[in-house]
Amino acid sequence: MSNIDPVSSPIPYTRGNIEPILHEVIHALDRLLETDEPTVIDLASLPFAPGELDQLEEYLGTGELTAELNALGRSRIRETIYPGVWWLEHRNTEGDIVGRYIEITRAPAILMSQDADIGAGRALLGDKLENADPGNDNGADNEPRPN
Amino acid sequence: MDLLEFARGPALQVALYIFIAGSLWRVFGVLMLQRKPDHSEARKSGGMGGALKVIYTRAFTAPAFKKATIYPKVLGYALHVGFFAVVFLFIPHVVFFKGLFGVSWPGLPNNVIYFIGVITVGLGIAILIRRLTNPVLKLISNFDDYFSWFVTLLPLVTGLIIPIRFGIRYETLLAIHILSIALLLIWFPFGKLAHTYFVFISRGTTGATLERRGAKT
Amino acid sequence: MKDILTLGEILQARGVSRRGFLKYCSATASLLALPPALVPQIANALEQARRPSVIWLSFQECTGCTESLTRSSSPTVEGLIFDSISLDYHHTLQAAAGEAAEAARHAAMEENKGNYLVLVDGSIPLGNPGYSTIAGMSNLDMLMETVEGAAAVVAIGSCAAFGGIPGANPNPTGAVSVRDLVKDKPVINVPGCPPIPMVITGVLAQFLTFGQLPELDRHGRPMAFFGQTIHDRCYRRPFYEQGKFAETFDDEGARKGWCLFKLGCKGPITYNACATMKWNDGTSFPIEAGHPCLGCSEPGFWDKGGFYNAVSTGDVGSGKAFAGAAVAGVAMGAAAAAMARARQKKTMKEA
Amino acid sequence: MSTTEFDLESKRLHIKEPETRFDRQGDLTDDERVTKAMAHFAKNFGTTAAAYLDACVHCGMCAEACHYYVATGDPKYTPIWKLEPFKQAYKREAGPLAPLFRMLGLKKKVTIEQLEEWQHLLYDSCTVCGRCSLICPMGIDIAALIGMARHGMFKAGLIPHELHAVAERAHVDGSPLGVTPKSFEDRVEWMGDEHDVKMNIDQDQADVLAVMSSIEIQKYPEAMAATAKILNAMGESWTFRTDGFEATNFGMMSGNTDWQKETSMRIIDAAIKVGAKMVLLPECGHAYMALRWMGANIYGKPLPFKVQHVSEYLADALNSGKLKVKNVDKSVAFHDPCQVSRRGGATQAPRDILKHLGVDHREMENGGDYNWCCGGGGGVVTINRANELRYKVFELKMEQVEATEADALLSSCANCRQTFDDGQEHFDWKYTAESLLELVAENLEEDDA
Repeated sequence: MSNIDPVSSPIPYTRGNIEPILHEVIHALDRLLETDEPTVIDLASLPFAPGELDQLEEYLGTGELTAELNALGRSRIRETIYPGVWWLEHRNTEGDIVGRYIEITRAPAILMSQDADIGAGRALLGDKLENADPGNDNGADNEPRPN
Repeated sequence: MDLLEFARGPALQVALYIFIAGSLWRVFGVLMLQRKPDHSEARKSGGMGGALKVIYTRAFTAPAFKKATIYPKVLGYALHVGFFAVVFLFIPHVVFFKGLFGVSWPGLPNNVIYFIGVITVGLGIAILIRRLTNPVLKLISNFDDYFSWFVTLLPLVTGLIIPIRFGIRYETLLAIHILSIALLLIWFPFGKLAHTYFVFISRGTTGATLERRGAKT
Repeated sequence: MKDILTLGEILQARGVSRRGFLKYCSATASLLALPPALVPQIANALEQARRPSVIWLSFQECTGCTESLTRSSSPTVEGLIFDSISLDYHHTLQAAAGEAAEAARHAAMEENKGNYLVLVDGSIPLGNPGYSTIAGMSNLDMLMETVEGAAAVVAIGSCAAFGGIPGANPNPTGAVSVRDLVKDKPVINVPGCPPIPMVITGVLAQFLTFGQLPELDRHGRPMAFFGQTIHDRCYRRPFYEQGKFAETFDDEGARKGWCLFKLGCKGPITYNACATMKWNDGTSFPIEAGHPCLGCSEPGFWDKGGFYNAVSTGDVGSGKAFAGAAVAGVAMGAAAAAMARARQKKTMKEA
Repeated sequence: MSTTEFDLESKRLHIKEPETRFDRQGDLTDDERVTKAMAHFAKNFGTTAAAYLDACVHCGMCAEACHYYVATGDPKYTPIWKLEPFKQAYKREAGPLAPLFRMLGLKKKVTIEQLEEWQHLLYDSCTVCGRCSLICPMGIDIAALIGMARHGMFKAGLIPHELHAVAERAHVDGSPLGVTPKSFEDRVEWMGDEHDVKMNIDQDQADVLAVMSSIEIQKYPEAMAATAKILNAMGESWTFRTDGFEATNFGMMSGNTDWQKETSMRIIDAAIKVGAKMVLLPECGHAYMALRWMGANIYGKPLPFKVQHVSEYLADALNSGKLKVKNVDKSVAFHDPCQVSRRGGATQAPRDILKHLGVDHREMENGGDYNWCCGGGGGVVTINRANELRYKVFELKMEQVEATEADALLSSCANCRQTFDDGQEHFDWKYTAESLLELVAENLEEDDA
């Protein structure tokens, strides 16, 4: 994380690298409304001054919906105060950030349940029903998660 | 050794040596020719003062000639000012001169320099057009005039391309820029760009002569 | 390739969900600087990818490159990739030693003939074979023997890629780069002193994902990571344009995080991904820490004048040479004038 | 050098007359002429000429100062272009890079065709007025260089006939217009009688040696009377000398340095002989340049006497109150002789005199140091084939004078006056250039004398 400030004083930085991104977000929102085309901005490919990324995150804020995904490490998927603008942060099992994105979409694709997982879940549920002891009501509580 | 290494190393070095040797050759080759003392009784003393005076005053046009020469004068001055601003006030250049002379001075923001640079190239083109179309200039111009124009404008153009890039790598453009400067340095003492030195000797000589006569300088 | 599982099968066997896989794929896309829209294609490709065999050779090097790679927190995306490759020989990392290790190398070469990757760190001395040997074998012999059946060679670090510090003037061991020796196999250079770990794994990911070599620049570096200069991607770039520079390491400008150009930053002529990928899991990179870029991923970076000399300074030579040029100039001027005077007399006599 | 060109403007279709005509003197071969020209060009290449020639940036501004260019718009009259062969010789013979140029064959010797063509540019179309020397941003004294270039042309025998003829006459007879010591003496006496002025001639000792221009002696003899009248009024011990009366120097104007020296030495020797403290130069422009500024250098050391143009002498006399003049009630324009004012530095003197005369002096626009030349200087007025061109540039002068709407036109140069006379006749012009000296002499306050 870039909260380690190389110089002691706070960075009196302008919106230098942030402003262009926000403009890009506005254009992406227009595109989403007009053609339904989603946009993903990979924040790893952009240069940021110390603290700028935090400023950007703060600027976008937290909106109505926040989801947490637990697959190969935790991920936070959060709608910002601007509906349709999502902040995604993927971490690995060690808790290190492996990807940070702004998605401009109705709902990020990663939220959708995947066919393969649905299939696997369906199979698991089927197995369970078949082998279940009809008298035991607590079975659902012990159900293992797919991973 | 890649192109940039070559440009900023041997090419620039050799160019600087040629520049220094050539400049002194040219100037001393003139200064050490025969000189005759002036025995006439001076109306005014202070030939040296007259020399310095004219070195300064001839930078301006006498009112009698203003109208006829305003266009080339403005063009010429603007080119010189623009050129010097770009050469001496672009911060990477300031750093270069600091490396060379050990002294540093403040520069201008890059965008200001780019702006001046573009204007200066425009002036250079206007000057060339004038040289190609004005009957007097067309007649009296020779290879030196055109080549000196070329080698003067070239570093400006190669320098201005660097931020635009045109898909070419920075270090290649920088190398080309430095090589164009090397060309300028090499040509400098041998062509009319040497007026940089002779303007002082020439104005000074005339100033001293006319001053001792008490004539209009 | 025998019974080697595909990456998809490996992940499935570990119980990784599809969501998890997609997350991994988008991290891979990000790593390869590919547009996020390509994630489905990457997912497809990766599912089909098979574990390649990798032989890692270390020659005249400091182990910094290996350190860099292994110090990236694990298991990460890179870790996943390493899980999916078969590192069959790496004499620093492997448990086996001596003959057993060499046997492993030979076995891997046999089994994967024509398909394995050779990763090299360190330069190869040509001066005297005894300068650097492994198991009694000179670096040159080992390299040439190993690359024989390789699909491609990846030169990791500036030493392997360009000769690096061993190859710096006066180059006492006659160190050369992999590219200087290997002419008939594709060689990918991943320079840096050391390279960014994610760049190393990114190159492998690229090979793994698409099974082909990445687009390279004229120094053999993958364009995806070495396509842009540090300067162009530097967050301090706006200060350069505004003419705001740190003049010393402790002045106002340095404190305010202004451009380090005047302090010798080689960012403008250095192609690498430090400014965006950064180091230590995206924590920072030298310029962010207040130090100019040394240009370590460029050929001959050690010999390019001082680290603290600005890019725009030239190597203008010695004062003596200048004085010599000046003396020569004056002498030529005097000679020319003397000739002119003599000629004036002569032509007057003739006329 | 003259290509066949049809003159489509004229009523009758005919081949255009070649613009350049040239004369030759002597029977040298072309090669000998080139060799002479090169050598005598080269002789001038000291530091001064070299710095001038190396400073030129070909900006072309000198054209705008030259009356020939301004009047015709023909680029070949650009002053620096008139020096092209001279410059070429410099680059080949004496410039710092000359050995290089010769080795690489980059600068050739000038050709006979070039020299012939440039005769028109160095003589017919340059009055050495020095206006270009003031416009040059590099401070090049172009006029001085023209003077040097003429040295080579003369030795090559490539100067206009008439100029050569008068120069030769000055060399042989001592006067370009054929004034002999005897005829000078006669005319002096005649003027003395005519104007009832005491004339001093061939005195053994005198403080002031007065010299005259042949043009005055032959055409404006009143100048002699006026000079005597003034000197008498001042109570000077003065004399004319039959062994040193001629002030003009056609050796200088034509480019023959030997003759220039000979002419100057006559005056210098005479002045030394009579123990003169001052040589009083007449109303003649180039005489001032020849003796006042070049005389000592011809002599090789400082002159043992002062040299003054008569206007300077008058200004001093009036300013110090030794001489008094009556008020003259008219408006006048004053034409500055280039060699006295612009080139000589005595611009203020005539203005002081005019102030004492109380006239309404109407300064011409760009008058004084930036004055348009009359077009007759530098020997041009002697060259017949240059007449048409000279009238063209004279139109500039007429405009400049007319704009003042003055009653009268004055000058202090006999050569200017004769050029004005010629122009006046040609254009049937209303102005006659009158002598400033004579105006003063006519209006002396006698009681103070």
